[in-house]
Amino acid sequence: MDAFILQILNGLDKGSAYALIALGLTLIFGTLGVVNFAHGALFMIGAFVAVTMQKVLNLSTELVDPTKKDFLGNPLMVKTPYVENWFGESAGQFIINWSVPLSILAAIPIMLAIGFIMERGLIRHFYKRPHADQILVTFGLAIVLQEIVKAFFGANPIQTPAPDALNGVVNMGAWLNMSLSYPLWRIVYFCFAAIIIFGVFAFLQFTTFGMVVRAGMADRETVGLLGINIDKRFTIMFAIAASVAGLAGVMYAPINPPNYHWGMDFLVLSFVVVVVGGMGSLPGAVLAGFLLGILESFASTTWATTTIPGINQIIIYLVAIIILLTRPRGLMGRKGVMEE
Amino acid sequence: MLKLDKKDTTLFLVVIAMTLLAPFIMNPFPTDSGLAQFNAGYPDLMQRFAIFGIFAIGFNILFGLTGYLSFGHAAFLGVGSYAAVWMFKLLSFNILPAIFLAVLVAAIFSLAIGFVCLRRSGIYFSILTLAFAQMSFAMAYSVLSNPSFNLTNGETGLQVYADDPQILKGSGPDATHLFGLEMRNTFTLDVGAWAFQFNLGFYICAMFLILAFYISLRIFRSPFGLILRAIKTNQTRLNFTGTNSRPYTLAAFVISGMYAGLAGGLMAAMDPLAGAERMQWTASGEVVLMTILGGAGTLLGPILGAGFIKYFENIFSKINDSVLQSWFSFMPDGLSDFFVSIVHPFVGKGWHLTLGLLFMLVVTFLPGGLVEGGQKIWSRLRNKDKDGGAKSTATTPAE
Amino acid sequence: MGILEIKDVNKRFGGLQALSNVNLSVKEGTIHAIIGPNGAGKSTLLNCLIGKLIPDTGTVTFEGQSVLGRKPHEINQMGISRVFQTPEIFTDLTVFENVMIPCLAKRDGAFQLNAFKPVLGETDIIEKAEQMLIDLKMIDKRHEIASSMSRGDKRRLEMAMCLAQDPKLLLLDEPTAGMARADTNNTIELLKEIQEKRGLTMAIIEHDMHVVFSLAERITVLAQGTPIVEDAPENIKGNKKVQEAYLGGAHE
Amino acid sequence: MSKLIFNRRGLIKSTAAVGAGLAMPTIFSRNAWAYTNEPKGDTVTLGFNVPQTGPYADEGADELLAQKLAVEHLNGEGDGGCLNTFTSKALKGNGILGKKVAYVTGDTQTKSDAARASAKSMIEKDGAVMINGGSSSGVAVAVQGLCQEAGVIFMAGLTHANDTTGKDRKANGFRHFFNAYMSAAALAPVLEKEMGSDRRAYHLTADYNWGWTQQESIAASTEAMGWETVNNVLTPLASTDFSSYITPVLNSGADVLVLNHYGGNMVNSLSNAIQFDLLNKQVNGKDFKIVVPLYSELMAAGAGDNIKGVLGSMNYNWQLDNEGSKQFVKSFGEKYGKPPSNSAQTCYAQVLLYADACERAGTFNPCGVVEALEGFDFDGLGNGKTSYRKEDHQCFKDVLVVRGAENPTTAYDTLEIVEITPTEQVTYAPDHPLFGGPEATLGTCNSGA
Repeated sequence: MDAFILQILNGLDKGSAYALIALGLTLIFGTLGVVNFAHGALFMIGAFVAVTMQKVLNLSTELVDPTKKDFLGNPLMVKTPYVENWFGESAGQFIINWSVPLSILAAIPIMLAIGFIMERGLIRHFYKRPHADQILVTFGLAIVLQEIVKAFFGANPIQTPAPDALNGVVNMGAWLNMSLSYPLWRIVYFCFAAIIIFGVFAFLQFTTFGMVVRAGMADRETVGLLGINIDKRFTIMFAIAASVAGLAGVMYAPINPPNYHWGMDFLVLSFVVVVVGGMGSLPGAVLAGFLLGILESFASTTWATTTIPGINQIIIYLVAIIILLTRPRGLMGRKGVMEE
Repeated sequence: MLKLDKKDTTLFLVVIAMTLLAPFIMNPFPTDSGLAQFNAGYPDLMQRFAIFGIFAIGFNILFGLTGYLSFGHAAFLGVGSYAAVWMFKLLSFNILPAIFLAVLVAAIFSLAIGFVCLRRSGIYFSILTLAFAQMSFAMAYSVLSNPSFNLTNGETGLQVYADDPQILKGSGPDATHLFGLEMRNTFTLDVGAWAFQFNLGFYICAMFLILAFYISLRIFRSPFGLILRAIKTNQTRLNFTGTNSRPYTLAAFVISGMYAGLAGGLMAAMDPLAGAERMQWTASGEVVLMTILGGAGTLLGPILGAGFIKYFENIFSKINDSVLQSWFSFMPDGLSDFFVSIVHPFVGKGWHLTLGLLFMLVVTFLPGGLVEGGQKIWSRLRNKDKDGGAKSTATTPAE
Repeated sequence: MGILEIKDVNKRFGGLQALSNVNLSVKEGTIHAIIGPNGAGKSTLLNCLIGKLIPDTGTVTFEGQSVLGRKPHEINQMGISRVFQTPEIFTDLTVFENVMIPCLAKRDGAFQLNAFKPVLGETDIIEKAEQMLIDLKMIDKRHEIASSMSRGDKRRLEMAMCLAQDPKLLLLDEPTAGMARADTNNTIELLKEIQEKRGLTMAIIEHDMHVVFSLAERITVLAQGTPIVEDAPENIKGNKKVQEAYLGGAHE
Repeated sequence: MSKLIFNRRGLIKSTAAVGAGLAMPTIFSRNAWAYTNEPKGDTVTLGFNVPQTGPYADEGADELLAQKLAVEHLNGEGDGGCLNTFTSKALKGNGILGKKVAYVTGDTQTKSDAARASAKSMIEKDGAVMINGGSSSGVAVAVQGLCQEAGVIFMAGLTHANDTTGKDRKANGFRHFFNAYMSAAALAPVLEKEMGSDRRAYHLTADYNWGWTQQESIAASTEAMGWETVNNVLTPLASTDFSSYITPVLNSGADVLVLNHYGGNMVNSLSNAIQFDLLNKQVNGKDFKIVVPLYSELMAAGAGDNIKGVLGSMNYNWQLDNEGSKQFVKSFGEKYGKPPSNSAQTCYAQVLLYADACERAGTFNPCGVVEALEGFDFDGLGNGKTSYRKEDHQCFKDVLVVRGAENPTTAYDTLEIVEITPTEQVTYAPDHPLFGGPEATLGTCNSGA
């Protein structure tokens, strides 16, 4: 029973990441009709905002300490981060320790700006082009983005720990008399994802802006006829989608150390999630994200892998095939979207 | 004789000439010059040009004509390779049975997968093919290489071992061959400062490429090809015109799957090792990119796209700093360092970056791919002589 | 006995009775119009005819054979061609290629793997397609890409594609919807001409009275899913029931 | 006139441009070649085939740095490096056999196909006489097979699977790196000392060839000393999040977790295990422990603080205290500002060994080189006393057991050496069942002639 609940938690946690990426991908597709292969790269850039923040906060003054030696036997350069010099050692260390949550503040404007530049500078020229062209150009962009990150940070994963206060495990089942120790940061991640998802839905549901965008998703031409400048709103929507992916990346960095290849790792998976959910359906994307996350978790249990060897290798794709064959447009897809 | 009209005959002859003369065309720079780095006229790369050309031509029959974007074609190439290597292991190193089985197995595989996937269209079709291919990859990489049932030899790749049965080998050669003529036979011709390599394996691939191109040309010009193009344009109308589009798309899918199998079989014939990663989604994505980059739906585009990407992969990735320094060594020190540092990020380990940038540039400025770029240049050249040359390209969309 | 027989067709969508007891017979060689105000069930009826919907009860037969549950290409192969509200043509192909495809479908059936014969060698198909374009006065446009043509020409092309199949019945779904008056008149002329030349059976679903009265020989008026009158055009004009039905709905 | 000869091999590199000076191009036929890519000019070309893109790009970059350094030292530039400490004194710092050493580089992309393509291009186009480097066993086996066919020497770089010198061993291939069996043999005594002989181990294993062989080796040697293997779960290579594999460990009754993962898989699985606080748990009255049989510096850097206290094994570590190691660390460190990684040392040593073998054999002919390397004993390249076994071309030397340091002072001493396991303890018979048994054979050396 404990194991069962733990796997559900694992699934929700994986699902949160899938759902957040798929949400942004669906927003972009639904509003702009653009297939964005660079979306995984945005997630990766988000994570590297956290890495950069950590590096910036660790910028240091160097002092020679003659009592210690480095690996060549020369006197060691001892580094003291500037923040420790400025704010005192304990406050400085506290700030460095909290670099990941802090980088959320940085990530929002950065990702909005990246999204804005991407849409204005590149994506908008591809609205009327075939999906194949969109795929090629965004795939090219994804490669360029990841190679730039690689040039600066290398190919090796970079550890980006969560604040000490949010590390460690909590026993969620204490009051149920069960032992459900679960990493605190993963719980934080799940809550964070839930907040973002609800935020996006609320934004689309309850604001005029959101209503126009939803109308635009349903029928772009009509909204255009009403004299509403839908293009401008779509630019903003793209920027928002980019920052959703970016924030998902920032918060994911402490779970697995980010590397430059993350974008491609998540790209295929997130497309599967979006399509299983149904192209253009936001609730579908979220639902499929969590569903696939949970199924993936259960497929990796010993019980599953001994019943069907290798099931953990193929579960996502197997589920995708079954769902698409039984439900032609995914779980919650609408007719006529992306079928030409 | 070839049942081609005049224009197509010219095109076909040009392709034949380009293919057969590739050892010269790919080797424009003297061997000892600094620019020899850019020569591509060595057997392995020329074979790859031809093989991936075949792969992309086949993919184009599906994607370029019907518009069905498969993200799983590498799986057919992979099973083709495995089938071929198994023939080497069981029979002998003769490539003919291997290539035959590769095409056959790929056909069966693509018939099964196509039958299921073609129940959906658009991106749903793409994701279904992707899912099948990724499953095949995962199975080949690990599950099907377990010691008790080793079909693929997993990570290492399937290869021929000394203790394999090879029942027809007899005293035949220990390398892939065609009735005794080994694929690795290379004849080098020195002309002045140039060294041109003529490799038997390449010419085998070239013959298949020419054949593949010819078949694709015929398909493009056939009633079948016309209906495939109609499927891309308007499937509703086609169905209300009394045509059942499903068997047409399935036929196109299987044909392109067989092309992929042929490419896979040839890869194994040139180098008898089949690695699982040639089935991965990135490999499927690569052929999509080749086709779009060259010009989807055009006859020459896929070959150009394949050559372009393989060239970058094999030539640009080998340019390292010491090569750069030798290029710029004629400059004063500071200046040469400056140029080296400018070029450095784009070559060697940065070849991906260059490729990504080129994808973006080509698709932004040449929506029809490299072929359109070529047409633009051609028509501009002709317009210098006389006006109105551009019009003719517009009326021949399948060129 | 008509070429197309609709008997006792009923169709419900949830609580809505879209069609109730529809009986209709299209006589061979006539132009039969089905009219009615919005929501009268015209589209539902059409969808039943082309196999897109299956009625809850009743039969639809063409030349004595049921069309229900058949796929579009099967229905077409029975001899029914269809003209759409917005012209459905192969926009990326040339006009000539557009007309060749129905000729091929007519000759080769639903599927034929004709992958190695050059199109240009199919002389019978080429001649037929050329003849069709000459008939419809489009031969000078044969090399144009279909998407670049005017709306009227697209309609004319679609008509050519349908006629190229020598259909026994031509279904027209609001063929003049959204057209300017001049284009509408051209279309009417075109249809009249075809009818005179070929004696083709046509069923037109339309709400533009001008079109209906200039073309149809028989008119069936649908209201709330039921045919209320079937008669010759001159009798329909003065019919009280029809006026009520139209006044009750949106007046055209 | 040209003559068409279907000889066994004709992959040839041009020499001098004889006809270039003439007004009319002269066409002439090639001389017969004694072996593939016989260097005819005043340079000899080595091929460095390392991952430059993909997840192991940094490791490849490190290998490349080491190889460049080796070339410098061979050509008599720089401080001479391990030429000063190498027990064989055949190398003079004037290149190899008097020819200046040049090199070409290629990108394996950590894919066997791409690796073979780039190795082929070095052999066919650039005339490389040996291929060195790489960062995965799949690539190593694939390229080794290619080099055997083409008739050039292959030195394997980072490859840890038993198969490379086991069932897939080839006469033209040599491996300086250690293997899974050696890891297990070196680790087992240390594990027993640190954790006792009554432990229950839970294995997470990367679901491909290398993972399986490593798991097999570790399970065999730990079970031999009394441990019980509770479970072995195969994880897909593409996994990024290992939480669903970690949680069942908690309830399995196991008190040791063995991570048979490498690279990104290892970084993630270890990080996830630490997140679930495994190391602070008590099971069966014992402290829970984690073992990572194969360590590398880059993985340690990627895993950050999570490696503290985690045991594993390595082929080489820069902190190793012998003359060769000190000299190498000094040369490498002064040039590049960081200590070398164990894969860098491997590639460096292999280049020097190859060059030395050529000098001793007096030829670049692969068969001569093979003969010179087989059964060669030496010291002074960083690993201490080392020997290349004749039967399977595996290198035998001390294996290091290391542990993540609790209080590292710099970014480079995050791993500390716990034990230097002597060669004898990790030696096995060449026909050991884990290495293909008695059927495994090197075949005969191929010079391509």
